[in-house]
Amino acid sequence: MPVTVFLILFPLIWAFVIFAIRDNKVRGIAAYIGSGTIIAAVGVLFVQWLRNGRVPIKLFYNTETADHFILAGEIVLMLVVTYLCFKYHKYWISVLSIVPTLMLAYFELMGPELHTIPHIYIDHLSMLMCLIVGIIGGMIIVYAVGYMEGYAHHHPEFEDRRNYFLGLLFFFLSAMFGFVMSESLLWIDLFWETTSVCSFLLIGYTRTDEAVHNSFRALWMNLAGGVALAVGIIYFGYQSHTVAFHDLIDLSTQMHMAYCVLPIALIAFAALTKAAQYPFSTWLIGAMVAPTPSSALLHSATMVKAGIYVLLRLAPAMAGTLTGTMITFIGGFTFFVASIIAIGQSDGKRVLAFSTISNLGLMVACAGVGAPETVWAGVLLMIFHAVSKSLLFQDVGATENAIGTRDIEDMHGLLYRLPRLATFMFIGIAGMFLAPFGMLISKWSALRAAVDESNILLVLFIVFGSATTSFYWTKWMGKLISRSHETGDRLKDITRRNEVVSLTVHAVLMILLCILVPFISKVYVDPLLIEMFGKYEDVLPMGVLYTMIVVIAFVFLVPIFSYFIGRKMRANVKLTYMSGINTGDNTMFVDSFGEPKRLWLSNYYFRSFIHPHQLRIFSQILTTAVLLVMMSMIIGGAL
Amino acid sequence: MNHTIFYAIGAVLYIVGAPFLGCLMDGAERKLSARMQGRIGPPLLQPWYDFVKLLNKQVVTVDRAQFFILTSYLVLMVMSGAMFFSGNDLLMTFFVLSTTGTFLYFAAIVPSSPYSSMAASRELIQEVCYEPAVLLLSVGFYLATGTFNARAVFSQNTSLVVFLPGFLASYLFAMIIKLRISPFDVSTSHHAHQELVQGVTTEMGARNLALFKLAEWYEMVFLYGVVAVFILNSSLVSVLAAILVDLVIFFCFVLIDNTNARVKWENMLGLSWAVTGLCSGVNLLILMMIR
Amino acid sequence: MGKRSVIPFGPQHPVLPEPIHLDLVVEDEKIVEAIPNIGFIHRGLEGLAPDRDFQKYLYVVERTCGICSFGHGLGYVESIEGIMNVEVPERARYLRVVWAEMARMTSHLMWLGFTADAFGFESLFYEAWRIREKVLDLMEMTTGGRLIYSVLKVGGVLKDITPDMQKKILDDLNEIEKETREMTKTFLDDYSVQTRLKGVGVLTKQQAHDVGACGPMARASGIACDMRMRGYEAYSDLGFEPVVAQDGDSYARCEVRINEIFASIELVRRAFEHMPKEGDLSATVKGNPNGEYFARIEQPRGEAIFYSEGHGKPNLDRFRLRTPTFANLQALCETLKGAEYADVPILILTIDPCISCTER
Amino acid sequence: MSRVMKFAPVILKNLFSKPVTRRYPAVPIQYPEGDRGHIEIQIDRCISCGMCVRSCPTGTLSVDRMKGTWTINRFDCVQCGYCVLKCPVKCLSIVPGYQEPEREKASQTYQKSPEVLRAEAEKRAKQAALAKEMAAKKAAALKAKKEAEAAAAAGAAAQAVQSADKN
Amino acid sequence: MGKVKKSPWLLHYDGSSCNGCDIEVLATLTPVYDAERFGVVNTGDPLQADILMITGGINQQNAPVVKQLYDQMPRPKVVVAVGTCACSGGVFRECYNMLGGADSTVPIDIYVPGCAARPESIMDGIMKAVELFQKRSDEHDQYEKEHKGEAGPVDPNINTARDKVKMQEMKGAADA
Ligand code: SF4
Ligand code: SF4
Ligand code: SF4
Ligand code: SF4
Ligand code: SF4
Ligand code: SF4
Ligand code: SF4
Ligand code: SF4
Repeated sequence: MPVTVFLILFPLIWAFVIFAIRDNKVRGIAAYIGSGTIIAAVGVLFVQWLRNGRVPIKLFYNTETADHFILAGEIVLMLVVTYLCFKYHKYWISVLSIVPTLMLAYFELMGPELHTIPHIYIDHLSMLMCLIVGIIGGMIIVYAVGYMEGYAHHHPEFEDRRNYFLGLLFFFLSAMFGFVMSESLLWIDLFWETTSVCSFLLIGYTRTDEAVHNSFRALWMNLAGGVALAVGIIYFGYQSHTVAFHDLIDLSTQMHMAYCVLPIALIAFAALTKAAQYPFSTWLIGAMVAPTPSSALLHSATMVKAGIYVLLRLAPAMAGTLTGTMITFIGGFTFFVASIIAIGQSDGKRVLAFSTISNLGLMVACAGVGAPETVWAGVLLMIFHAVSKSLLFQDVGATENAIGTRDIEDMHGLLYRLPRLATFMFIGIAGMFLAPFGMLISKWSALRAAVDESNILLVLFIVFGSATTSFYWTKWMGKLISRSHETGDRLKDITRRNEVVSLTVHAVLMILLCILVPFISKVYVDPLLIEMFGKYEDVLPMGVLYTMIVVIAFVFLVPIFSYFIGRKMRANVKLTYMSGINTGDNTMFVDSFGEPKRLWLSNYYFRSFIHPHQLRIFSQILTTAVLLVMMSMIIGGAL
Repeated sequence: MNHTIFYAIGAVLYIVGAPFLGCLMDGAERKLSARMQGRIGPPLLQPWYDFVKLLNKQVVTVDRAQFFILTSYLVLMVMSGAMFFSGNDLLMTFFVLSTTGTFLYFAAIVPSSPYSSMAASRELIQEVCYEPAVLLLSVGFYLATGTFNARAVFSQNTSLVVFLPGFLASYLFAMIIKLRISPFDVSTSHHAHQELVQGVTTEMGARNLALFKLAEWYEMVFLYGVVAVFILNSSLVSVLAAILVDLVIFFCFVLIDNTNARVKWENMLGLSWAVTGLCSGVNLLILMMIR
Repeated sequence: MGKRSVIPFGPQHPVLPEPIHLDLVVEDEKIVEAIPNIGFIHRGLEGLAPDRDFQKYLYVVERTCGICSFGHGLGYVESIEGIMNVEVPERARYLRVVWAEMARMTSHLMWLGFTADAFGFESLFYEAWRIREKVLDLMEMTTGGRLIYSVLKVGGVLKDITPDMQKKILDDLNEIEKETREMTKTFLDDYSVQTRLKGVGVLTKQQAHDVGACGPMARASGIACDMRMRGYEAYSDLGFEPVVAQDGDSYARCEVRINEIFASIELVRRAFEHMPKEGDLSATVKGNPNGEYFARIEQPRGEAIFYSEGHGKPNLDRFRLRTPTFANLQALCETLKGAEYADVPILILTIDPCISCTER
Repeated sequence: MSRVMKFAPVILKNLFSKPVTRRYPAVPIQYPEGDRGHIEIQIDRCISCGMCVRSCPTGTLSVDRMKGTWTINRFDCVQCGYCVLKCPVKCLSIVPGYQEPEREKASQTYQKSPEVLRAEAEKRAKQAALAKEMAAKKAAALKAKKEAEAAAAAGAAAQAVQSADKN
Repeated sequence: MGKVKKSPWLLHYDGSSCNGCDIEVLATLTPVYDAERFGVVNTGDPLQADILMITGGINQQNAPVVKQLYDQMPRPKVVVAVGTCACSGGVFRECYNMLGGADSTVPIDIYVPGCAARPESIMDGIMKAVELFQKRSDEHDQYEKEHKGEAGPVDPNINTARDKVKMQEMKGAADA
């Protein structure tokens, strides 16, 4: 099926095309064409797959040449990384790239004779990832064209390398498609490393000291995961003479092969770094220095999901094992702690970053438990999170371009100043936590599954974490809707058309998802579970479904209805209460010197209560310790 | 089928009757408080008089949006209560309840007035305090009965309180917070003289305040109703027992209300999480072990 | 502005019985900056002195404040008596002490109530005020007024306390003491109350000294300054000891005031013991004040200074009044630094503010 | 634990004992003797001297001597009792019972009875006559004195002239 | 046409008083007098208040505050002046800083004299105010009936660009 190859190769080639185009206008058009093509191709793939009766597509059994390209690609990557490491005097990081690459090369050339396997394998999960990567990635590129124009305008201090930036985005999409469609672990490893390097390059885009520093942190953490991945693959290859991902899981779940424990643990460990779980979460926060489209695309909607993707695949194999326990703990803990730290942030992007880490944590935990219900929850969480985070990141970026800051405090009364952007933001946030929308139903089933699995820690993490999660989201929403500090000055909405297109698509998607949850669950996620576990549980009982539909109807209809009643109401509008010293409107009061003073209201951040910095260090130490202990237990048990 | 009708009647009874019951309880609380303070106190129906008065006043508002948010708040509150009394999924009910809280937060923060906004933030903190306890309650319930459906209690032979004493404790603690009983009346107090003036209701006058009161009555009945879940079982005597227990708890709450200073939000957060973690957590552990 | 909020606090605010305004800058709920503003209640009664004759002006001075109006009257007549060298009869001096101490009790009980209210303890507030009514009844019985007494005159007092009244006062005081002890246990020992008072608004001895704090505010920080130690009126005969605490926090201030209630009860008892059974109520006063005099009185809130200056005319030329709260406002600003918003009412109250006297 | 809910004993005691509330207005107020409520006047004893008017710190009072009225604005009076103290004939007194709240501030005027007024008028007339007589007498005396002085002065002047001549 | 008189909620503002009357107002609420018997609640919030209770006279600085609070209260409302100071300025009437009694700034419906006004007297004042409150409420209902369906008036002060000059005007108005 050539579409699959097209999906990998086209973005790759297009990346170079974009890179080569010097003219901004032409490049923009080229980018539109590129993203349109990608979305269309994903659509075609999806239709083909559906036509095929949704049975897994397995392709490319004999790939002598391709394998050589893959190996060559690995080596090129290694060289690039080594060069950059030397250029910026981070010599030791290059070791993390050189060692696994050489090991893999040795394994491929000198290693055991491997069974013939399909190299591309598209099942429900891969298809889902393709859809997410294709649609969201395509839209984000559309957005990026407009955004980077504004970015270049607002930040003349940075060299304008838009061609490089857009090119990298395409390059990344190529790697991402390759990653989710590959069955061969060797291929997976290459694409894995490629995404790491893309992320690294994008973080360093502005070439400021901070950016460079952060980009190398991201690099070494991801590469460290890569090392674990490579070791896991090689170990598995030597033991079983196959490098097919599905074989690994099948051998583990059906044959109960003891040698699978170690590779699974190592690959899961690698996934932890990619999914930015504690103690590796710092790279994701640092990644926020990159221009917004890359944050939206790589650092929340898709690349970090690669970790989740791997873990979800491994889920059946992890169920009930020590690895599963470790992953669940790390995920649950990250969910809880990151949400607490998010409370202390006022920078919109940082809140989004911490919330990403936190939500990824929940997904990781879901995968770690490995029960059908939790995987169900994990998959839904992933879908919702991808769309709403992408929406939110883009929206914060657009807002920043309009009001010159992305501090949430400065978004006070945004609904009256920039109604369109604020509405999009509202939708995105509501989708993230508000009952009965999307994420919440997933939490519901995650909680139930955790109880079923008697995982008390996870129960507590979810219960407390969801309280803190709603705290920071709610206060953000509150900021948007509260009356402005200024009197009625509406700002000019300078959001570009292409940005709006992307935002609108996302918002519509978000709403559709919220409404269609039951449908998606029935039609897509349940078959996915059957494919993965061979059985499925009716996760959403009918009663809950009905209730949910009623609640959704209410949550939509009641405000609308009462809004219209309220408009007609005979009401006398009074000044707000300011201890009797208003100055005639709601924005100022008479201060102690008899002068008018502007009222200013801020949210709570609990900085002095939760000490985000200490908390972060504490969690890093704790999770490192847990990882060390559990990994050595796993390794000790396996050897 | 019979049962469905039975539960539908439960919901209807709640929707119609809760305001009156809530109003009476409110009045009783004020009267009882007054007697504890050595005075005669208002008539039992005082909250009703207040309610009627508020509806009869000139409709004032500081922000038109507040009315529609408050209406949504009220409707959602009624809905979560009705969901509960019709024996629906408990966890879902509580999630809706937390959305209800969010709407109250919106109503308080939308006018951008100093005290109302600060109170809104505190309201949100309160939510963080009680939400874990409430969610854990449904978890405990699920563990004990194997379902989230509240109606399952009627098929139990023993009252759930036997299995879930810790959950009850932390739920009661959460209830103190939710009912704005001193020492946890940090966002709004039923008594005057709050450091935040009237807290979240600062910018609510006349009809808006009436809506808020109405929602509070619904909430009160709902919350006391949840206590009954711990007591009820398949025997009819348990209904009496549940009412009795509710009365005792009502009295204790009034007593607590009158014997404590308002704590700061930090203490409230620490205390409530500690209580929830300890009581519910230990109970949860035990339940999971014996399962 | 970042994460800070700028909000007005007062002048109309339910926790404040009197109007005072603070511009507050808070972060979360921590106070970053607090700028007070007064003047909402300023009347300018000192300016009336040249328009009223010195006898009549007493009734104006009494209304400086409705809480310890007796003390203000007392300070004023002392300053006039000082100028005119009037010897006040002994019985009148004892009567003055009795009333002054009972006024102090009402003031402190009232303060306890307000403070309880500030930390949201309504029933404790009511209990304190319930007891306070009993003292007020005694005041009304002896002076004819609940808050504004008008029993003083230059040279003595206008009313006498009959033996019947005296007996009733002593009986009631026993009961009041018992009830107050029962009630104040809650202030001193209750856990929830302690979380709101202990360590809140600490004013060290040095700070108290530097900002010139006075009254219970200073005494709670370990400074044993009490004008009654000077022994004006009959205090010198009563073996007066100031009540002092060391911690300087809100709890210590509460403790000092509570103990002063009991000290006052004791002083009233002693005063009745030592009081001459018979005697004139007032000395005759002839002529007009000619000269100047400073009188210093210990009001419930601390040292009040009365300055009168006359030049032989019926009207004073000048009257000045330095009130205790005025001196303590500076201490308030000191304690507000870095406090929590929820503590603001408590901090304002623990200086026992009397804005009406501060602004006169 | 003993430090939690310390207030409960007091609260419970209150709950089970009679409320302390005075049931005003159902039960009237019990004033102690000598309570300062409002000013009463025995108007017929008043001599309209105006001492009270001059002594009142709020300027509440006014007196019309000719009409024989004494007016008080009870919404201005602060019940200080200074007027009572100053009244030379002690016709004022301060007694329990306060002025009822009203929709309007109104002053109250007390009118002396006609007999007293008449008596006063007579007295005044008598006094006037007396005064006239006295004045006449005084004038006559003055005149006589002046004349004497003038004479003396003239004599003295003559002497002075004489002595000057001597020098 | 509901019975509103059973629920009078107070807003107490302390003008330039000596404290005496404020304390008596509060004493009215405490157990010995317990005004809550008549449904009285001391709310600190003008938006929720029915009866504005002013103690003390009015000076330059608090006049705008009193006016502001009065304006914020929803109709029907009743204003009660408690104490001689609030009625007419009392002993401070001639002080240089005083504008006079509370009626110098807002219309007063009930005058409660006394220095300090006794709690019983304040309660009488509340009773009188309550009757007036009921009467006005009935009138208000009538008005509402006649104006059904019309959009409510908007406070002209809201959302107008405001600057220092405007504030000065307010102060000036208070002075005048
Ligand atoms: S003393 Fe101060 S308040 Fe008084 S007039 Fe002068 S400046 Fe104004
Ligand atoms: S100098 Fe002093 S006494 Fe004279 S007017 Fe100024 S403040 Fe008043
Ligand atoms: S207190 Fe001091 S500063 Fe204030 S008016 Fe009096 S003398 Fe002046
Ligand atoms: S008298 Fe004192 S307060 Fe007034 S200006 Fe001078 S230094 Fe400042
Ligand atoms: S501080 Fe002054 S005015 Fe206030 S109560 Fe004390 S003496 Fe009275
Ligand atoms: S009592 Fe005082 S205020 Fe009243 S009339 Fe007599 S002197 Fe004037
Ligand atoms: S002082 Fe006495 S006698 Fe003179 S006018 Fe007044 S009431 Fe009459
Ligand atoms: S009327 Fe009297 S008690 Fe009331 S505020 Fe005025 S002076 Fe004070």
